Amino acid sequence: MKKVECIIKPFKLDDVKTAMTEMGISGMTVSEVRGFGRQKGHTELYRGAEYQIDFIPKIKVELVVSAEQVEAVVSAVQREASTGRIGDGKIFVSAIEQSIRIRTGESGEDSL
Amino acid sequence: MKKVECIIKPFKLDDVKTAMTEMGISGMTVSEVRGFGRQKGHTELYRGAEYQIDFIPKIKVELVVSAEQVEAVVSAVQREASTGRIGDGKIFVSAIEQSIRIRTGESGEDSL
Amino acid sequence: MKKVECIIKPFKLDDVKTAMTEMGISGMTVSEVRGFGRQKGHTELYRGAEYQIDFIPKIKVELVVSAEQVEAVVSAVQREASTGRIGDGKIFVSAIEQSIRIRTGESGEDSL
Amino acid sequence: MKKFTILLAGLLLLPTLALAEDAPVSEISYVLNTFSFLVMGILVMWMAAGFGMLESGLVRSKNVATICLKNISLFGIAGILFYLVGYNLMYAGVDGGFMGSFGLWGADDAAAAAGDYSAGYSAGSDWFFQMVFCGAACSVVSGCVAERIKLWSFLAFCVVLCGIIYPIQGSWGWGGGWLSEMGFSDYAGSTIVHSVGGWAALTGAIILGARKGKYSKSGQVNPLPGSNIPLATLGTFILWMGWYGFNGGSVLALGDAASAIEMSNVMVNTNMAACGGMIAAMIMVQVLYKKVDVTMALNGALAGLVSITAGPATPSLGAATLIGGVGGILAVLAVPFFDKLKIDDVVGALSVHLVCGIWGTLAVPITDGEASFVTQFIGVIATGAFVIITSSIVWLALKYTIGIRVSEEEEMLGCDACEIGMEAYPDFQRVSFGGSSGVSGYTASSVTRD
Amino acid sequence: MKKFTILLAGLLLLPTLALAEDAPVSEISYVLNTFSFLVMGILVMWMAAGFGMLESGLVRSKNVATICLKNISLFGIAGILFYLVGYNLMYAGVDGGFMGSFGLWGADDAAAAAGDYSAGYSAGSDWFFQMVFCGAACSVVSGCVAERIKLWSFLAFCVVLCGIIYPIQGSWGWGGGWLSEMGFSDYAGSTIVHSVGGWAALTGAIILGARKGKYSKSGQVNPLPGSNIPLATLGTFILWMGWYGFNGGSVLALGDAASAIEMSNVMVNTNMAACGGMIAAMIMVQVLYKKVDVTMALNGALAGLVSITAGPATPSLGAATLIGGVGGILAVLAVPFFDKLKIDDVVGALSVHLVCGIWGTLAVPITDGEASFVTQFIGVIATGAFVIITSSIVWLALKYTIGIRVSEEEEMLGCDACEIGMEAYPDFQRVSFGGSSGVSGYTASSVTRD
Amino acid sequence: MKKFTILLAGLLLLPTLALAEDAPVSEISYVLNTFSFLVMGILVMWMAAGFGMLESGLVRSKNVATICLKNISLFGIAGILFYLVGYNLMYAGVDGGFMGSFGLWGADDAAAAAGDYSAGYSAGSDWFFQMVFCGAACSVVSGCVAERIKLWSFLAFCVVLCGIIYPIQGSWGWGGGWLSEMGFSDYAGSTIVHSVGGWAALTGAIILGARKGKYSKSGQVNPLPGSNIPLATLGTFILWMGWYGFNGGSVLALGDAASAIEMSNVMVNTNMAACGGMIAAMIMVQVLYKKVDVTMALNGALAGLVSITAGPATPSLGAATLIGGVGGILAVLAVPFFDKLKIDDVVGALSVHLVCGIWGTLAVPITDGEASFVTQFIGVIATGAFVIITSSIVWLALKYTIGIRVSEEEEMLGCDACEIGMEAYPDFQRVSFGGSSGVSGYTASSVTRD
Ligand SMILES: Nc1ncnc2c1ncn2[C@@H]1O[C@H](COP(=O)(O)OP(=O)(O)O)[C@@H](O)[C@H]1O
Ligand SMILES: Nc1ncnc2c1ncn2[C@@H]1O[C@H](COP(=O)(O)OP(=O)(O)O)[C@@H](O)[C@H]1O
Ligand SMILES: Nc1ncnc2c1ncn2[C@@H]1O[C@H](COP(=O)(O)OP(=O)(O)O)[C@@H](O)[C@H]1O
Repeated sequence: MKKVECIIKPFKLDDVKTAMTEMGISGMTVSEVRGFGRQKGHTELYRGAEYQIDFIPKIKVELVVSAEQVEAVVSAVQREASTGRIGDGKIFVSAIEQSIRIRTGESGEDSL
Repeated sequence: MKKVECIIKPFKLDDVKTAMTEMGISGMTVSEVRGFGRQKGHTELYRGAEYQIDFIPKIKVELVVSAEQVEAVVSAVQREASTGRIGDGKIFVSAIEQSIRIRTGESGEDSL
Repeated sequence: MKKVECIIKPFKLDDVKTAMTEMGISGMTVSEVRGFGRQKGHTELYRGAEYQIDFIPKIKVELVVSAEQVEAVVSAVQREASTGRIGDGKIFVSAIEQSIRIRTGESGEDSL
Repeated sequence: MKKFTILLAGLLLLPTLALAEDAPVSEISYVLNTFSFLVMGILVMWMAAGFGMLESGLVRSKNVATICLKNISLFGIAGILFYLVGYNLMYAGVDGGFMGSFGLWGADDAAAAAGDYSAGYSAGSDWFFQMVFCGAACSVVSGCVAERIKLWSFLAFCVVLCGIIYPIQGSWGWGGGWLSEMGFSDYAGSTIVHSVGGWAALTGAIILGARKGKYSKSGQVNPLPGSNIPLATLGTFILWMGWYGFNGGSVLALGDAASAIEMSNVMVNTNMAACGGMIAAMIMVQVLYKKVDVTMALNGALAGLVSITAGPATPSLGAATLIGGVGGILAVLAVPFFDKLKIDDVVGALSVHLVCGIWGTLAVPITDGEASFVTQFIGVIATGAFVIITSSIVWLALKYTIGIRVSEEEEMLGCDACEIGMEAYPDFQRVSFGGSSGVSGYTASSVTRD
Repeated sequence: MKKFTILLAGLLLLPTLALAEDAPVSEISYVLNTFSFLVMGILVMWMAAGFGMLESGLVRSKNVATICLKNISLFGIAGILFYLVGYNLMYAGVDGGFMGSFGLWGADDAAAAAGDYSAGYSAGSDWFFQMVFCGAACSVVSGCVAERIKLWSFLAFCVVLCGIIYPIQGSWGWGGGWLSEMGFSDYAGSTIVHSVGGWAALTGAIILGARKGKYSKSGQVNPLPGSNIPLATLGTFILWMGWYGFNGGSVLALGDAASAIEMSNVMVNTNMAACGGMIAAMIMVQVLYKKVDVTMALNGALAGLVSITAGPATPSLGAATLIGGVGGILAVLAVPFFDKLKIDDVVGALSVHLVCGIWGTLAVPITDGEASFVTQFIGVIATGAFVIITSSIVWLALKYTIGIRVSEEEEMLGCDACEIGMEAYPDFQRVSFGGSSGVSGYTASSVTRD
Repeated sequence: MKKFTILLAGLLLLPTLALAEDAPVSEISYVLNTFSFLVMGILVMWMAAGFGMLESGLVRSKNVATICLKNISLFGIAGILFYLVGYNLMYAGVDGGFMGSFGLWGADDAAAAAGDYSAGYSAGSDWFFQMVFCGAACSVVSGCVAERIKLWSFLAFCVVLCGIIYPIQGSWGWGGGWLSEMGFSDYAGSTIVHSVGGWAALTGAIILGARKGKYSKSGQVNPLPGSNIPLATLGTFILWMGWYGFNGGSVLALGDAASAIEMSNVMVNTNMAACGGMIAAMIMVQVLYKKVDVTMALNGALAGLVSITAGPATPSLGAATLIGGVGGILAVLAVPFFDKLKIDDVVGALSVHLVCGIWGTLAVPITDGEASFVTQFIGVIATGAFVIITSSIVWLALKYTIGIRVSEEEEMLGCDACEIGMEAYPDFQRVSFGGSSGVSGYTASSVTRD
């Protein structure tokens, strides 16, 4: 199994989620992160002093899927999350050695 | 070393933490995530319009442990976090190549 | 490519970020986590009842870098994030099999 | 001229005041009338804070700092414009006509200083009490057009509303203009204050369009939940409190027992209407939706208050409760109605101030024999027509000059970051995917879908 | 009948008012008495917002919208019930007995309209001032039983409290019933308002049981920290402000120098008691716990206010400070005491309103020669017994019919999501594991443990 | 003695009061003067809540509970100290000198009880109105030294400020001391209240030093953004509302038409100055920074209010607007000025209360023929010198005994966790890296850098 970790723009979450559901991906885990990269943040002003927002809100979507699904998932995410504008984010793929469903104790791909 | 990543129901954190401490697991890192899966969220109502809560609050617990400990840790978490109801969550195991304790620079299992 | 995952004290983020930028690391992803370990939290008081803060606020910094950069990154983070006091945190290194830049579809190290 | 007739009624009821030589008591009446204006006026000013908190609680966290700024600055604008133009345009030499005269306002208490208290109260106290009402009309607008309007364009609209639109129509009913000659009866402003704000808000909401993501192509409504319910509740409590002054002060006198009794009845009825509106709204939402939406209960209380404002002196407690109760039910029904029309009213200002402002005005004859349904109807129509036309002109003029709506990206990021350059809650982690996924925080998901 | 005796005392002190023919001044007194009721009544109404903010700040974020709704809707219920039943049951023809008569209330100011001002004030102003007190008793209950009671069951209890329980016991001491005949002295309601709310809250808290997770089997107390300290502070400031009207308005007159002097002394003493209560509580927690718990300081100020409410007219400033100070210390000690009994009082309502309501009532004879300790004691006991019995019956009747407590899962998820169907702070990321791990946010960890 | 002269002026204008035998009206005047003190005093007390909310909104979330505690407890200290020492030191037998006498204050209304109303108002109402002013001076200090001062050291300073510093200098201008003999004119306290708080805050801020991370070695300013803008806005609305009582009550009379007229003018001018200050500040920040910083708009409104406080009775509405407008501009310019001096003023208290307190005092002669610029200048200087010296002594004495500043680690973790042992918002996920990375939440990043 593989973990597909996607850093995307927050307003793209819906599209990614919809695409995954349509692909029959049953689950995912999402969290709020802040990103630092080529995309530069805006400057804010407080009582006469300006300052730069270095860290930009992003959403991290983690999907654990079977090895076969990886390619499809990656390209779907890439398609859905892309706006063509800087800061669209990344997709990282890594190996998952074992997966267990807590409720049933099932393991392996059945647990996803 | 292995990373054991557990997605659990928030109110199970205490039990998992207690079990780990009893097993002599010295540390863990916890974060707030939202999960999407078989468990369906409740609907909320705002000014006459209903809407579905798709993403359910979950807790992610990350434990980096030595290879030998993995099995014990996994089964302990599975035991403690389970309610038998849908949405209990998952445990994912992956490989950690290197670990360093920032304070001392120790590396490998001593750093855990 | 490797993922370098650093759990650090929140007030160290700036120094780590600066060091990375100086090393030409173009991006990173940061999130709020809570840590449990040797460092003990303080006790709080509410209406006559004391309680222990078990989970201490930490920052998780995730950097995906090329294999060659890992060593330099790790030692830089270790240097910058260290105060010598308990609770400085950990650095975990793991393998990343694939990386894609959503905007362009570039993959591999070019995508970082 | 309502302001004076009522007071004179009071004077006649009080022999000691009718007799010119009986200075002492008459002076005390003058003092009491003045003090009543000041104390009640302070309560009405306080309503500006109530609107501010209500709206801060009902917008999303990314637009809170902006709505705070709008709510406090519009009160500043109201004060300045009512001094520069408003007061005289509303009250100076209307004589049954369509407007007063232009010119700065200045206090003239020479007569009273010379021992002639027939004015009834000090000029300043009267100006103060009239000015705070003007601010209320703007507050109604700000809530309805929130989260997408440009700051300075909104403030520019307030300048015209306070300086021209509000005073001119106000002169008809309160300044001794043609409506008052006809016998139009609007005790504290269901029409003259609340529906005026409502009509201006309606034209603004239509010309601005809905917030991105509020309505999906499929016509489905995506709620954009308010970010801070206790603030919205506090705002409603403040408005309820201030309304005692809004209606109670509109007795315009305290110098004799008759006025004191009337003020008591007005305050009691104001309270009963708020109770009726809130409880009716709660029962209504429980029946319709099986849950009690807090924001609807808050709207219900305000709906009751707006409904009684046109005639709080004549009803019995029971009648006042019912008038308010009908208002509460109307508000609950109006919210989905405006959504069906895709008119995006962030805080329910149209349902509360426009719909119930009209209802309250038309309800006056039910308990007030002297009021005529026809005249009330004419007043509602005339005011509505005037405000729709004038405010549309202003909104469109602004739209085609400096523009009235922030860019789609600014709207997505929030007005606070883009227009004010700061966050309302910088220390707090905000969720960018809310209940209805992608909606709260960032609405753009819907944007891209639609 | 406290209401009248005090006023008559005032009248007698003022010759010009005693003489029937001297209408003018007497009319002014009538106006001043009326205006005082209205202004002070508005301040007491404002206390409902104070309770609302205090409680919103002291419950967890998942129950905030619900507590907001309860606090504003109970005020609506108080108004309607006091009109339908309460007022007459409390004040109409009690004549030394145990209750007044049933029947709608309606204003009758015919005498005053005819120039006879002997009533002293307008009927509406009196009703208004009495009604707002009724709401305060409910507010005390809502804070104590928060975070686990069902919305509609709570509101049903308020209906009975406002319509039956409060007015009946109130008629004993304030309506001219048997307690007032005995000489029971409760100036503004330490017993009649605060301890009544306290007793009703106590029975409710016991019958409901503690919130899940508050007490572990081992008997250890798991704090469930309040979610918004500045709101709780604002609520306390509002209550402090409103209390000037609560006690000051209870002079029940302003028509002569004697009443004005008494009102001044009452307000000054009210303020000193709050100061004393807060400072004493702060020192006490610093000594006991080495840290100053803000919520205890807030409770201390309120404890001081409750303590002085039974007799704010007679003490010197020093005595008032001490009476308040003792109240503050009692509150700090009572909080852990109730926790030891596993009686879960979310906001400290029992420590503040019940304990200090009793203390304040018993403290009256210390500075008021006319009050007797025995009579005060009888009043406290009789009121307590009556309210414990009647409110227990109501709570149990509700428990075995519609039920009073939300399900364990609903409690875990929060009343907002389950009963109201919305979140109080939807844009904000909440931590589901708080200070004492697993407690704030989701308490179920303790649930499963216990 | 301002307090009396103005009132006597009132008495003389009112023949019926001048004649001793004409008791009735004179008694009513006495009642009205007393009631005015009480109502206006309640509004001034409310300002303590305003300062509390403003400051809670402008500090970072980790210091909010502490600032709440400071703001409410300082009001308790003010009440107790003004009773123990303050009042008599300020008003008892100053006779053109430099201070009054020591001793507890107690109400003496014997004369009035005996039918002699020449005192003009009840003793208690006067004490109450003077006491609430004393609290305001402390509130100014708390905002400026927030986020780094130790709780008990701050409260100890308040004890001295309320008990010694404030009353002594107050006796000069208001207690009939040397400054009033010179004809120094400070109607409601631009100098005597606001600049006094400002000077004490200035010395405190300098002796304490800036918050860690506010200024980087390079001299660059790192903003530490306030955590809750709507609370700050609410606080400003409360202060604006309370200011009507602050200035309006300072007429010190309501017993005749002349006082009522003056009170009306004072309130109207107070409002116009706030409007002017806010709008001028908004335009100023828009021009300077291309964005409208809400907190600057709030400061602007308060700056306008402070500016008019020294002389709100004499200006026309236009003049009042301009005086306030200049104040608003001064405040906007003063904020970066103090930052350049590395004097860390968390909420802008110096820019608002000190700078505009001076400006307002010096502006009196512009509209008040009787005031002399030289005397005003002497008053400003003398008060400043006295407060700088005395408060420096107190701050330094505290610094070298119990200490005044929390440890660097405590400051990093926040005063709430360390001094109070609780969080203000425990349920909410806070971001420990804010806008300017690493600054909000935890400032230590800058600490280690610098
Ligand atoms: N090397 C990296 N490791 C981890 N996260 C990264 C890395 N580079 C970028 N990111 C994440 O991806 C987001 C987008 O990257 P950015 O360089 O801004 O735009 P783009 O990917 O379009 O070039 C960043 O905000 C950050 O969260
Ligand atoms: N394929 C997946 N990848 C990552 N996280 C997942 C995946 N499937 C489920 N999860 C996480 O596990 C949680 C529980 O899964 P769910 O299907 O709801 O219940 P169960 O595991 O009991 O069948 C989800 O809320 C989500 O956070
Ligand atoms: N085995 C582990 N797995 C995951 N995270 C850990 C582990 N041990 C420690 N951590 C993280 O590192 C942080 C610091 O560890 P701690 O033991 O407190 O101090 P130190 O690393 O200096 O000995 C913890 O708060 C936790 O977030």
